[in-house]
Amino acid sequence: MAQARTDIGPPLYKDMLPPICKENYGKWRYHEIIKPGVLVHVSETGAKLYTVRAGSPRLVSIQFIREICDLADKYCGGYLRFTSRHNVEFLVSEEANVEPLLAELAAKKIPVGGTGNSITNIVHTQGWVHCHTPATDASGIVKSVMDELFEYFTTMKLPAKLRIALACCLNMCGAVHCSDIAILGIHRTVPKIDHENLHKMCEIPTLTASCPTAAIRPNPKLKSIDIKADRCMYCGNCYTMCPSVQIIDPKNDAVSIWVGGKISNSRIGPRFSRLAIPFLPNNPPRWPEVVEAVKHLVEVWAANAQPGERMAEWIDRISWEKFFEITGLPFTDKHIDDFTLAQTTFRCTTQFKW
Amino acid sequence: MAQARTDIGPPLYKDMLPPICKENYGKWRYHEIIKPGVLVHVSETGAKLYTVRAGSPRLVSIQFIREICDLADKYCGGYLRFTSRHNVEFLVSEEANVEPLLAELAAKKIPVGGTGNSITNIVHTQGWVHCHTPATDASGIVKSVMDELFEYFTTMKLPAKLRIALACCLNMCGAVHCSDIAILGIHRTVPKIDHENLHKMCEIPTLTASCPTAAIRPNPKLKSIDIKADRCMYCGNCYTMCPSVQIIDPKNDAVSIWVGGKISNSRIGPRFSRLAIPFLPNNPPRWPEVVEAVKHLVEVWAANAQPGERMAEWIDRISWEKFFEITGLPFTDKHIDDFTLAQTTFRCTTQFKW
Amino acid sequence: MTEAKKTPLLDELEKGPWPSFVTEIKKAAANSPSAQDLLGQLELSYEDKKGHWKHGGLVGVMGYGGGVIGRYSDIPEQFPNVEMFHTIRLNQPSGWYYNTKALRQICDLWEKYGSGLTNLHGSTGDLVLLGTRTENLQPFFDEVSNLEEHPFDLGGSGSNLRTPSCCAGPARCEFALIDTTDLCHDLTNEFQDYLHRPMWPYKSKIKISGCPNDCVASIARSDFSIQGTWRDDIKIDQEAVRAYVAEGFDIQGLVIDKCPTKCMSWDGNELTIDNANCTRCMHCINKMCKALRPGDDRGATILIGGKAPILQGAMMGWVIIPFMKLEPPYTELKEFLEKAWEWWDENGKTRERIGELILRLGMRNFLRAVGLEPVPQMVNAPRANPFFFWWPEETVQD
Amino acid sequence: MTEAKKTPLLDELEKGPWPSFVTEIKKAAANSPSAQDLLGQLELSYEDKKGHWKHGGLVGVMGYGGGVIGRYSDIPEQFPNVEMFHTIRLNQPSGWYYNTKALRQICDLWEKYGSGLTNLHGSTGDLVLLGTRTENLQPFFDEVSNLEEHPFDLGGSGSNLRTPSCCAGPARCEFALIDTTDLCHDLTNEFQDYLHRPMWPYKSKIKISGCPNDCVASIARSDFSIQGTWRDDIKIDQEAVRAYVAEGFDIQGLVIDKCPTKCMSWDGNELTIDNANCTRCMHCINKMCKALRPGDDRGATILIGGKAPILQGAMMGWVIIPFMKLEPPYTELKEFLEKAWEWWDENGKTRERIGELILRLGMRNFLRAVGLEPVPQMVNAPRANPFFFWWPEETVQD
Ligand code: SRM
Ligand code: SRM
Ligand code: SRM
Ligand code: SRM
Ligand code: SF4
Ligand code: SF4
Ligand code: SF4
Ligand code: SF4
Ligand code: SF4
Ligand code: SF4
Ligand code: SF4
Ligand code: SF4
Repeated sequence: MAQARTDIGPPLYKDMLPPICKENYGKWRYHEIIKPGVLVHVSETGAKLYTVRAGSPRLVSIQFIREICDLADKYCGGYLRFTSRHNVEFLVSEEANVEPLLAELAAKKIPVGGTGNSITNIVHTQGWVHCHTPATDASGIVKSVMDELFEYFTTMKLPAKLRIALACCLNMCGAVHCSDIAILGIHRTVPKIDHENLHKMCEIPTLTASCPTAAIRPNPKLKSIDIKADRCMYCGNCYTMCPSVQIIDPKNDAVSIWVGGKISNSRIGPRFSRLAIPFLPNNPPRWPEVVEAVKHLVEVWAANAQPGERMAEWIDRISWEKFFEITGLPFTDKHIDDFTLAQTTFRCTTQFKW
Repeated sequence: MAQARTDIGPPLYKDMLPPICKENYGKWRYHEIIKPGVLVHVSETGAKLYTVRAGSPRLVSIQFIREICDLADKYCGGYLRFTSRHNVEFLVSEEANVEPLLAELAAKKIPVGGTGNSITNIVHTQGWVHCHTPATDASGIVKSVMDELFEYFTTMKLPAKLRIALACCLNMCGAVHCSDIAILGIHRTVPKIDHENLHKMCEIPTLTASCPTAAIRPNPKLKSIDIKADRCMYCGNCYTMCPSVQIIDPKNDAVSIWVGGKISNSRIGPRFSRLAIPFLPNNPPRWPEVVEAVKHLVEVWAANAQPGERMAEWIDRISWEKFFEITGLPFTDKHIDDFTLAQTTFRCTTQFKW
Repeated sequence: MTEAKKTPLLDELEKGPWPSFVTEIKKAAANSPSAQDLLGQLELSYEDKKGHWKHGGLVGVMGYGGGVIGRYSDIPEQFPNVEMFHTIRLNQPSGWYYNTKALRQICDLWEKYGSGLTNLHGSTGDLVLLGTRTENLQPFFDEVSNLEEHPFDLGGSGSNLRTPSCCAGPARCEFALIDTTDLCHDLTNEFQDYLHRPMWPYKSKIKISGCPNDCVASIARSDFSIQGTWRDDIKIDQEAVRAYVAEGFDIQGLVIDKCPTKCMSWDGNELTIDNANCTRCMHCINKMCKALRPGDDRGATILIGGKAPILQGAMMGWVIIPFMKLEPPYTELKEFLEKAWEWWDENGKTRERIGELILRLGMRNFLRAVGLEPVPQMVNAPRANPFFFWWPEETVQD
Repeated sequence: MTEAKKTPLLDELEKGPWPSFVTEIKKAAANSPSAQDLLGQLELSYEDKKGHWKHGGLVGVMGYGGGVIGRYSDIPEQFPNVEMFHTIRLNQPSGWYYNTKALRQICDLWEKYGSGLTNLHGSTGDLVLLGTRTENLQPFFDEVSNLEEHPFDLGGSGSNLRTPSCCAGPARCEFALIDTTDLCHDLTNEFQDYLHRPMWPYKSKIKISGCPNDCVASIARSDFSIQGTWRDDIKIDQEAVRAYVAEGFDIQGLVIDKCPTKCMSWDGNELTIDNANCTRCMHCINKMCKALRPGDDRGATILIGGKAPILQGAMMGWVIIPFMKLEPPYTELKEFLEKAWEWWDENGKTRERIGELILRLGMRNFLRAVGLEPVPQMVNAPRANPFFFWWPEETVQD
C-alpha cells in the first residue's frame, strides 16, 4: 500500500470545472432565474450555462452522492457543485438537458429551488448526530422546518431572500449569528461539577480563564472549582475545556429563535440576528413549537414586508416595538442585553412608537 | 444674627415670573424669531411676550448682575432669566420696550443673538479659574472662540443650530460629550507618583479601583502604587482620588476637538461627539490653533451642509471618510476606538467611500 | 490689599466683541482683594500653563454635607487673598427665572462675604458664588437663608442628589408638555435631605425638559432625564399649514423629507401624519409651530443613566419608563425615584453612578427591584449575544 | 452487526417533502454496521433529549496535527459499532466544484473504511466524512492521498489555519471581481503547514467572496474575510436600463429608492450614478445585472475579526485593508497574512482569536505591527470616549 504523502493540498479546482466554465471563466455577463431553482448564466461569448439547484439534507450517504453523480454524468458531462448552503448545483451546458434533468429530480423527490426570493437550505451543524456539546439536535429540526417551509423553497414568492441557520450550541458552528432567522440550541442551567474527577481531567487555571463572566473560581479544598450561579449564563465554554463541568441538562436544554441578521452588503450592511424567542421546548422528533414559531415569523414578515425588504430591513422600517406587537411575541427581560456591549443597545432617545 | 435654617429649598419660581408669564402659564401658542436674539411668544389669550437674549461670559461680577438688573427694572418690570447655556434673557411684556432695550444693550456692548440657526453661548467649566484638575483653561478659550465666531451669534445664517461646549478635563463638567463641537482639555502623560506621601494621603485599594484600565497596582514595598505606563490613558481619575498621583503636566497638557454630537430628539436622535482632532497645543492667552480649528470646522460645515442639517446630520450624509477628506484633518490611530465599546465602532461592511 | 499686578496675557482677553470674563474679574477686583489676587494667580497660570489650586479641601456649612467646594491656592505666599477661595452653590429657582430683587440681595451679600464673582450659572444649574474664605461661609449662609423675601438654600455637591434643573417650561414655552418648573421645585423640596446630606455611593442628577427638544440637555447630563411627551395625535391646523406654504416655506424639503420615520405626507393641500408611526421627535412641530401642536394626552418619558465619561465612558440616558403621567403631587415619579435610589444605595460601589450599576448588574435585576416590566421601548434592539440568564423559577429544578 | 433496532421517533423524520437525513442514514445502514448503530444511538438521543457522545478524544493521521475529530459513544455497550465514530475533514476543491470521478472515488473509499455517511459539506467548507474507527484513519488517508487522479488532503481542525473556502467565483458568476477559486487554492497550498500543524493560539479562518454579496458569509464566519470590490465607476448600459423599465421593472421603487447612499437618479430616460458617493453595495447591479456592471479597477476589501460568540460575543469582520489588488502570486496578501498571524501568535492568549486580540490590545498596536496606516474606512465613526493613548515619541519627555 502506498505511503501517505502530506501537504498535497486540495484537488485542483480547474480539473473540476465543466468545459463551459473553463472557457467562459471570468467572462460571464449576466444571469437570469428562469424559474425557481434554475439559473442561466450568459457569457460574453454568448455561451449559456444552466444551473439547476437541488435541495440536500447535507447529511448524505454515499448512495445519495452516487445518485447525483449519475445525474451529473447523464446531463452535465460529469460535473456538479455544492453551494455554500449545502445545496447541489447541476451545471448543465446543454439547454436540452435541463427539462429531462428536472423531470428525473422530480421523480427522485429531490426538490429544486432555493433561488431568488426564496428560503434556501438551512445552514446547520451536528447536533446529536456527532457532537458532544449540543443543546438540541440539528438535522431533525432542519428537516421539520424545511418540510413546513417547503413551498418557499420551490417558489420565489417571498418579499426577498430569507436565510435560516441553526446551531446546536453557543459555539455556533453554523455561524447563525447573521441570519434572517436563526435557531439556536441553548443550555439553561449552571453546569454540574464532578468534583471528584475534575482535577484529574482539567487544568484549573485554564478552566477559570475560560469563563466569559468570571463565574468560575478555584476551590482549592476540593482541588476543584466553584461556579457562582448568578453569574453563569450557561455558555458551556467551561465544558468545552473540561468534561467534568457538565453543561448538558435534558430537562432544561432548549431552543431559542433570533431574527433580523444579514450578511450581504446589499442595501443595509451586515447585521447580527437578535433575540426574538428566548425559549422553546426541545421537543423531538419534530419540534412542533419551533416549526410553528419559524413559520409564524416567516409569514408575518412575508405579509408585512415591502417588496425587496429582508427581515432586517422590514424591522428597521417598522421598529422593534412594532415587531413584537405584530408578531405577538412577548418581550421579556431576556431580550434586554446585559453582556459587555449592552449599553449600545439601550434606547438613548425619546423616539419610539407606542 | 439670624440662625441658619436648613432645607428651605430654592426660592419659589412663581415669585420670579413676570405677570405675563403667570397669566399665560401653559397657554403659549407659538413663537417667532423676530430677529436674531429676539423671540416673541404668542399666547392663546393673544398676549405677547418678547424675549431678548443677550450673551454673557458666565463668569460675571456682581457689577454685571446689577447692570442687567437695572435693565430688567427699566424694561421688564424687574424680571429676567438665564438660559441653560448661560445667556441672559430679558422678558419684555411691552413691545415698545424692545427697541430701547436693544439700543441700551448695544451701547453697553452686550451682544444680542444666539437664537435659531446660530452659534449660541459656549457651555463651559472652571479651568484655571477655580479647579484643581484642569488640562487647560475654560473661560479663556471660550472668549477667544466666541470672539472669532461672533458673527454667528448675532446672525442666523448657518444651516442649523451649532452648539459648542468646553470642558477642561475628562471629568467633563460641561458635559460636552453631545455637542456639535466639543473642546476638551486632555492630559497626555502618565501621572507622576509621589511615593513618599502617597500612603499618608490616599487609600491604596480605592486608588487601584479608580483606574478604568486597571493600570494601577499596589507597590507594597513603597507603601505606594505603580502605574503600568502602557495601560494608562491619562484620564486623571486616580488624581481625583489622590493628590499624590499628579496628572498635571504643562508641557504636554493639550486640547482636543470633537464633533457631531447632538442632544435634542429632533430628526436624528441624540449622539455622542466624536474625535476630530486629538491634539492642539495649549497656547494661552488666545489659543490661536484651537480658535482656527473650531472656525474651520464651522465654516466647512456651513459651506457644505444642506439647510437644516446639523453637524451630525451632515456627517451622516457624507460619511466620516469624506468628513476627514473635506476638512483636511488627518485620521490617526487615536481616532480608532480602543476602549470597551470599540468593537461597535468598527466598520463591519464593505460599504465605504474611497 | 496686594498691589494690582500687571496682567499682560489676560489683558489680551479683554479684546474682541464677546463680553470678557477678564473684564468681569477686573470689575470685581476694583473693590475685592480676592478677585484681585485671582487675577494675579490666573495670569500666572496663563504664563506657566497650569492651574494653581491645591487638590480638594473639605469645608461646609452647619447642617449640610455639601453645597460648598473648598479651594486653596498652592501659592498663598504670592496670592494670600486667594489662600482660600471656596465656591458656594446656591439652589437656583426653577427655570432660572429671577426678579431683580432676589438677584440684588445675592449681590449685596456676596459683596460683603465673597469675591464679588459668580457663575450664572454652574453647569449643573446652581447659582455659583465664586470665592470666599472658610470663616465667611456660615455667616453668609445664615444671612442668605434668612432673607425675608426670597431666601436661598444651598445646592448639592458630593455624593448626593445634585441640584435638579429644568427648562423654561410652560411659563415661557409653547412646547412644554409637563410643568417643568413646578415639578423641579416640587422634587427639589421633596428630596431636601438627599440634596443636602451626602449618603449615596456617588452623585445623582435630575434634569427636566418640557419636551423632546431637551433644552436642558438632560439626556447627556443627568442620571434621571425627564422629558415631556404625548401619546395621542399631533394636532394639525391645515389652514395654518397652507399659510406656511403660501409664504414660500419648503414644507417638502424642510419637514416631510426630514421626518425620521417618513410618516408625513403633503399633497399640496393637506398635511397627513401617520401618528402610529410618529416617534414624536418634535421636528415638524418645531418647524411649523403655528400649524402643528403636540397632542393632549401628555406626560413624560423617563430616561436613566446619563453621565460624563469617567469611568466607563460617557453615557446617555436610556428609556426606562416610556410614559408616565405627571400631575402634582407626582407620587408615582417620587416612588420610582425612591426605589431606584434605594437599590442603587444598596448595591452601588463607591463612585458608581446608577447607570453604571445597572450595566454591571443588568437591567433585569434593576427592573425587578423597582417593579417595572420590560418593554421594547427600552432598547434600540434586542440582544445579539446568546448569553442570557434564567431566573431559578424559570427552569426545572432537580 | 447488531440487529436493526426500531426507530419510531426517527421514522417520523422520513415523512414530509424535504429530503430526509434519516433516510440517508438508513441507506448507509443497509450495509454499514456503524451507520446502523448511529441510527440506534440517535433514536435514543431523541428519546432522552441528549447527545450520547463522550467529551473530546484525540486521534489523527501521521504527519498531521488536525483534520480528524475524535468521537466516542458514551454507551458503547449498547452501540458497539459507534464506540469510535471519528470524522475526517477532507479539503474540498475551491468553490465546491467536482467532477463525478473525484466524488465516486471518495464514496468507494468511504464505503471501505467508514460509515458511508458524509456531510457535503461541513460548515467551514470541508468535505466531511462522518464516522470511522481509529484504525481506519491512516489506511483511508494513505489511499485517499495517493489516488492517481484527484487525490485529497486533510482539512483543518484544532488551533491552526482552517480550510479556506470561497464562492462560486469567476467560473460561474458574473459578479466575481477577484479570482476567488484560484486565490483560495493558492492560499491553501501556500499555507499547508499552518493548515496541518496546529501551533497557533487558536483557529484562524479565511473565506473569500468574489463581491460584496458575500455568498460564503465570510464577514460572519472568518477571521480574514476577503471580498471583491472595485474603485472606478459602475458601468451603465443605458439601453439595457431602458429595456428593464420598458418591461415594467419598478426601477424607482426597487433600485433608486433602495440605494443606501441615495447616489442614483433616474429621469425616465437616463440613469445617473454619483460614483463618488456609491459605497458599492451591489444592490443596483444585483437587480439589473444586464444593464449595470462593476468597474474595471478591481481588487478586494479585507476585513478582519469575524467569529462566533464564544467568549466575548460574536464579531463580524471589520475593514482592515479597504483595497488591495489581488493578482497571482498574491504576494502582498500573503505578506499581510503572515505578519498578522505572527503578531497574533506572539501576543495571543490560548483560545483567543485574532479579532479578540486586536480588541484587547487596540487597533493601534496591530496597525503598527503589520505596518498599516489608519484610515477612516476602518471605522463607522471615530471614538466617542476620550481615553486615547499617546506613543512615547509623541509627547515631550523630561
Ligand atoms: C450558489 C451561491 C454561492 C456559492 O458559492 O455556493 C450563491 C449564488 C448566487 N448568489 Fe448568493 N449565493 C450563495 C449564497 C449566498 C449567501 C450566503 C448565505 O446565505 O449563507 C449570501 C448572503 C446572505 C445574506 O445576506 O444573509 C448571498 C447573498 C446574495 C445576494 C444579496 C442578497 C441581498 O441581501 O440582497 C445576491 C444578489 C441577489 O440575489 O440579488 C446574491 C446573488 C447570487 C447570484 C445571483 C450570483 C450569480 O450571478 O451567480 C447567484 C444565484 C443566486 C440565487 O440563488 O438566486 N447572493 N448568497 C450560494 C447559494 C446558497 C444556496 O444554496 O442557497
Ligand atoms: C432658552 C432655552 C431653554 C432654557 O430653559 O434656557 C431654549 C429655548 C428654546 N428652544 Fe431650545 N433652548 C435652550 C437650549 C437648548 C438645548 C440645550 C443646549 O444647547 O445645551 C437644546 C439641545 C441642543 C442639541 O440638540 O444639541 C435645544 C434644542 C432645541 C431645539 C432642537 C434643535 C434641533 O436639533 O433641531 C429646538 C427646536 C428648534 O429650534 O427648531 C429648540 C427650541 C427652542 C425654543 C424655540 C422653544 C420655544 O418655543 O420657546 C426656544 C427658543 C429657541 C431659540 O433660541 O431659537 N430648542 N435648546 C435654552 C437656550 C440656550 C441658549 O442660551 O442658547
Ligand atoms: C462647577 C462645575 C463646573 C462649572 O464651571 O459649571 C463643576 C465643577 C467640578 N466638578 Fe463637575 N462641575 C459641574 C458640573 C458637572 C457636570 C454637568 C452637569 O451637572 O450638568 C458634569 C457632567 C454630568 C455628570 O454628572 O456626569 C460634571 C461631572 C463631574 C465629574 C465626573 C462625574 C462622572 O460620573 O463621570 C467629576 C469628578 C468627580 O465627581 O469626582 C466632577 C468634579 C468636579 C469638581 C468637584 C472637581 C473634582 O474633581 O473634585 C469641580 C470643582 C470645580 C471647582 O473648583 O469649582 N464633575 N460636573 C459644575 C457645577 C456647578 C453647579 O453646581 O451648577
Ligand atoms: C463540523 C462542524 C459543524 C458542521 O456540522 O458543519 C463543526 C463542529 C465542531 N465545532 Fe465548530 N464546526 C464547524 C464549523 C464551525 C464554524 C463555521 C465556519 O467555519 O464557517 C464556526 C463559527 C465560525 C468561527 O470559527 O467562529 C465554528 C465555531 C466553533 C467554536 C467557537 C469558536 C469561537 O471562537 O467562538 C467551537 C469551540 C471550540 O473551538 O472550542 C467549535 C467546536 C467544534 C467542535 C470541534 C466541538 C468542540 O467543542 O470541540 C465540533 C465537532 C463536532 C463533531 O463532532 O464533528 N466550533 N465551527 C464544522 C466544521 C466542518 C468543516 O470543517 O467544514
Ligand atoms: S454548534 Fe455546538 S453542538 Fe453543534 S456542532 Fe458546533 S460545537 Fe457541536
Ligand atoms: S457555562 Fe459559561 S458562564 Fe457558566 S460557568 Fe461555564 S463558562 Fe462560565
Ligand atoms: S472639567 Fe475637570 S477641570 Fe474642568 S471644572 Fe470640571 S473637574 Fe474641573
Ligand atoms: S490617569 Fe487614568 S488610566 Fe492613568 S493610571 Fe490614573 S486612573 Fe488609570
Ligand atoms: S425643552 Fe421643550 S418645553 Fe422646554 S424650553 Fe425647550 S422647547 Fe420648550
Ligand atoms: S414629530 Fe417627528 S416623527 Fe412625528 S411626524 Fe413630526 S417629524 Fe415625523
Ligand atoms: S460572492 Fe459575488 S462573485 Fe461570489 S458567487 Fe456571490 S455574487 Fe458571485
Ligand atoms: S452599488 Fe449600491 S450604493 Fe452604489 S449606486 Fe448601486 S445601490 Fe447605490
